[in-house]
Amino acid sequence: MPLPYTVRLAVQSLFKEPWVNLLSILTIGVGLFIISLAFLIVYNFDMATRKLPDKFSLNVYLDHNLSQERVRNIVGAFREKDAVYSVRHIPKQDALEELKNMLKDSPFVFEGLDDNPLPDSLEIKLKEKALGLETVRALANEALNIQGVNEVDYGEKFLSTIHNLKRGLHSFGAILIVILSAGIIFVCYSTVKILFYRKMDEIETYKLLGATKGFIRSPFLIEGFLIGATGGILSLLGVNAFYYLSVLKLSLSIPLFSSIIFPAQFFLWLPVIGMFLGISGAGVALGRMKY
Amino acid sequence: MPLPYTVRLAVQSLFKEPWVNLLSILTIGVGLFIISLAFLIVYNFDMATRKLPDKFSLNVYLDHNLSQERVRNIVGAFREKDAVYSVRHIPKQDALEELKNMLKDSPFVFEGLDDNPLPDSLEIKLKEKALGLETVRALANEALNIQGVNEVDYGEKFLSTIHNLKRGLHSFGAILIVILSAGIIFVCYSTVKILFYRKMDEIETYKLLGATKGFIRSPFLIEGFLIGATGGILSLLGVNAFYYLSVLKLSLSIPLFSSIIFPAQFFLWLPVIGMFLGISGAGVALGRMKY
Amino acid sequence: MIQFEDVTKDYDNQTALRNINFFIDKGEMVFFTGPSGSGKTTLLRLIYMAEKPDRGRISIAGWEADSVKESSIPFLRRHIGIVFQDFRLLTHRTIFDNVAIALRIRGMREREIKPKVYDALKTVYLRHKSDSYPLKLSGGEQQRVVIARAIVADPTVILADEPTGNLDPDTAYGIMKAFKTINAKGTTVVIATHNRELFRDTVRRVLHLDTGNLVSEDLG
Amino acid sequence: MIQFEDVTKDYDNQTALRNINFFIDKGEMVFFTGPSGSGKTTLLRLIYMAEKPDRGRISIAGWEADSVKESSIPFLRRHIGIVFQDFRLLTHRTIFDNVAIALRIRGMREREIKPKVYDALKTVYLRHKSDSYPLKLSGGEQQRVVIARAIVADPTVILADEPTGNLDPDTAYGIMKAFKTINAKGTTVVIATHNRELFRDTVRRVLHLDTGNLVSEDLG
Ligand SMILES: Nc1ncnc2c1ncn2[C@@H]1O[C@H](COP(=O)(O)OP(=O)(O)OP(=O)(O)O)[C@@H](O)[C@H]1O
Ligand SMILES: Nc1ncnc2c1ncn2[C@@H]1O[C@H](COP(=O)(O)OP(=O)(O)OP(=O)(O)O)[C@@H](O)[C@H]1O
Ligand SMILES: [Mg+2]
Ligand SMILES: [Mg+2]
Repeated sequence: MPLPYTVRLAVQSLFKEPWVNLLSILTIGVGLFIISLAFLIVYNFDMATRKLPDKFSLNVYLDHNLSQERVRNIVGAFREKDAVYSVRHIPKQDALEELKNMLKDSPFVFEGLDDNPLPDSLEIKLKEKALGLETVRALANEALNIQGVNEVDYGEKFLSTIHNLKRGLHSFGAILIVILSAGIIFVCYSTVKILFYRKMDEIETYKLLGATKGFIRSPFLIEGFLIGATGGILSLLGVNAFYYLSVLKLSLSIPLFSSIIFPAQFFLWLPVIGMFLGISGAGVALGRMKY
Repeated sequence: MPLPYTVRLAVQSLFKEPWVNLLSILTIGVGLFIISLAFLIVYNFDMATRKLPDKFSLNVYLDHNLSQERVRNIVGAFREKDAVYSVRHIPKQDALEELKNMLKDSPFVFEGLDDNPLPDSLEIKLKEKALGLETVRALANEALNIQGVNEVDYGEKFLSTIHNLKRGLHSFGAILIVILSAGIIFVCYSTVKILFYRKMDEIETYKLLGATKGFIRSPFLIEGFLIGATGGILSLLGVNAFYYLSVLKLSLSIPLFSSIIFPAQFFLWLPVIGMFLGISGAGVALGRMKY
Repeated sequence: MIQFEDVTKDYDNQTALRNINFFIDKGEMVFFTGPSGSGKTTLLRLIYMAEKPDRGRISIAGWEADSVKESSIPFLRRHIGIVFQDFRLLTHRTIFDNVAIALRIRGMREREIKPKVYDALKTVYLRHKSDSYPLKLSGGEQQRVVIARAIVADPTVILADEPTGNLDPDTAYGIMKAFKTINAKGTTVVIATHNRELFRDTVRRVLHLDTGNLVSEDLG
Repeated sequence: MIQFEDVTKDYDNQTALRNINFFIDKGEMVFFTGPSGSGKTTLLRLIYMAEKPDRGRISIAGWEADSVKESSIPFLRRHIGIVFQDFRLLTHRTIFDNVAIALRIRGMREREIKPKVYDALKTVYLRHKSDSYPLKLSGGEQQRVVIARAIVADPTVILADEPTGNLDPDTAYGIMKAFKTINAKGTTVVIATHNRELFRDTVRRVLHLDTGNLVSEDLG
């Protein structure tokens, strides 16, 4: 199989059929671009919730007037638990300061206050992997059984919302990626089919003149490869344009955008993915073609 | 121009070229579907922020020990302002009740409290159209100049974030809609071009046999029309499937989804829009074709 | 009917026809002959205005080549039945449809089309192939479909370009007889060919072309 | 070289060839003749294995039609040069490329291709048209390109289907002379035609077909 000539045939054909090919390349480019955006959203959401342990804490309020000793024991008991990352003891004086700070717009609240009415408390941070709704709920119940613990407080609603959103986004992203990948393979598939049918006559002539299957097929595979790769490069350019426009420019007026993380190393795979999908489409189309 | 025969030609051609046509129909369907989703998101965000006036309020704290008379005057002054929708006077007793309610998890805060340390306050709701960042800021400054007003409190940060998000989403949506519409026209355009080039020979024969331009062109316009309309119907089905799946099903586990508003009457226009885009594409392609 | 005055036709890098003059009257039967590449097909293409002459005047049934509007050419062509040298059959349509298209283009109703198409197919001995497709026919059968399509609409002029190149002598004789019958009814018939058998024993005019020049005329 | 034993070929609703028997030896020149639709093209298609026989045995240079593998048919065809009745030219490639493709398919290098293609084009008097495209050639010129493509790779067998249908007598004579020269060098030549002029004064075998039957054989 004289490869150079078949490559020439493939490249010539790309330029002789500009409309089918442009159509396919753009469709693939847009498809991969949307996949990338979906991935970007899911990825950023994941990254954002990965920082959650820093922000999330379980607040354990202790009984009034416990001994130093007892407090130290309770702190120790929590430190031993698997899910616990850190335990901070907040003496009631600090808690009062904090409350005063929070209500500093209305200092009059504390005007008549002589005594510190607040209890000691513990701020417990959890390890990342333990940050599921069930684990936290179980831990809270355990904590309540420890003697000297008066009350446990944690953002149950917040946690379950995040949890559900994450699940929803993950399935949404997965569905989108599967559908669009199938779509891209279909685009390559039907492009090759279109080109193939259009060249049916030419191919029949090649065959009658003694061309092998390889000679006939390789231009189509090369074309699928080129179309897919070009589409992939296009989507890479698109993603980068999107990044510079929205993340860098828009973040000036909308600070939210500045916290978007852009995993460039993943997106560099786009041309390879496009190429792979392109060859797959062509391969499937050729495989199902009788000639 | 014998219309029935050209219609027959167009329909036959649709089925004789299944791959180009399927490709175009799916691309258009997906394009319109994504436009619809973008529209849905922007629309819902707008609807959500339209309810904002109900939730957003300007809190005006008055000086201690003002006379009933003076308070009534101040309330009247606010009521006269253009931007103001309603003014509610909150006596300091009510405010204390509210605070106690808010801090009911830590009732000990109020243990030593004899006197009510809180001032009277006014809760001012604004008209929808006045809910811009600048208007609110101006109003707050005006309010501070009124004698007897001690402090004004409003969610500046919240308001500006919403404002920016709204602006960002609107431009994002508009860009997406413009790009994808152009894309759909391009798809129809290149589909017709593909079909046209493939039939070049047949068309030349028609011409040599004495066919008029109308006879030759109308099947292509009809095909563009059918492709666009079918794509539109497809996207309508897609939007409905999306609605039933995500809004109705997902909302069971993720309550956030249940508040999505689905403006069915807009989406019914999808087939018409598709049709229009399809004919445009075909028309542009035919106009630029020499034969 | 058909008049050429000093007609010259150039292609990119060669002259296909040079200073051609002739007049064909209504109802005549005329043969053009000449070696391969001498310009016969080009001459016919000028008649049905698929090409414009570079110099000279062409007048077809009152339509002038240099003043005719693009949009009225279809109506000129509806007076002409053409047998193309390269057939120009629609490969994805049945033999019936291939012949019927000539009538459909003219806006004729399906009810009237059927008997006319079957008549034309009978003339070329292919009535039994009407539901077949062009690529399932032999070369000579295809050529006869083209002839049927050219005569089906009762045109004023028939232009036949090498109409018997793929036909054996017997079938060719049958086709020529059909052309003569049609000609006898008043239709002008112009045939380009190098098969001398076709006009050996016919009352007709023969015009000889050689590399773009009209070299001789032969009446008999 | 080419052997048919009791070969029958049916299409959907008709028998194209019935109980055909013949043997063509290496180096022979054989003509098949018969009316339009008698099965000449079908017979040639059986030889280059574009069709399979429904019954009977076909053996071509040692390859058996009923046992040949799909993947080795290309290599059989590389021994055969074919002049197709319907030309089968690649319309988007130049005349040069149309002839060269026969060599490129065989994996020949470009350097060796050029002189061979020009030689073949010279044989059919078309050296000057090598940069043109098929649709810019006259019918007879196109047919000669097909002939050039069939002979360019020095095949063992040449199958020519109506090779002079679009050629004037003089050009046809030139082509026949070329076939005879090639035949004299040992190449087997099989020609299907109804142009009796072609074999009138040649030493050859003529086999007559009629509606699928081999009706007579004529040596001279
Ligand atoms: N579209 C074209 N562009 C360039 N040259 C052309 C074109 N059509 C024909 N020619 C050239 O003009 C000359 C005359 O061609 P034409 O087809 O009229 O010949 P012809 O008499 O019909 O020949 P044949 O008997 O082989 O069909 C030929 O040399 C041909 O190559
Ligand atoms: N693919 C096919 N399907 C069905 N019928 C066919 C097919 N090919 C040929 N035939 C029929 O078989 C018969 C023989 O055809 P063939 O092409 O062999 O004739 P031929 O001798 O080459 O005729 P011609 O001189 O007109 O070329 C014809 O009646 C034709 O209609
Ligand atoms: Mg010609
Ligand atoms: Mg044949």
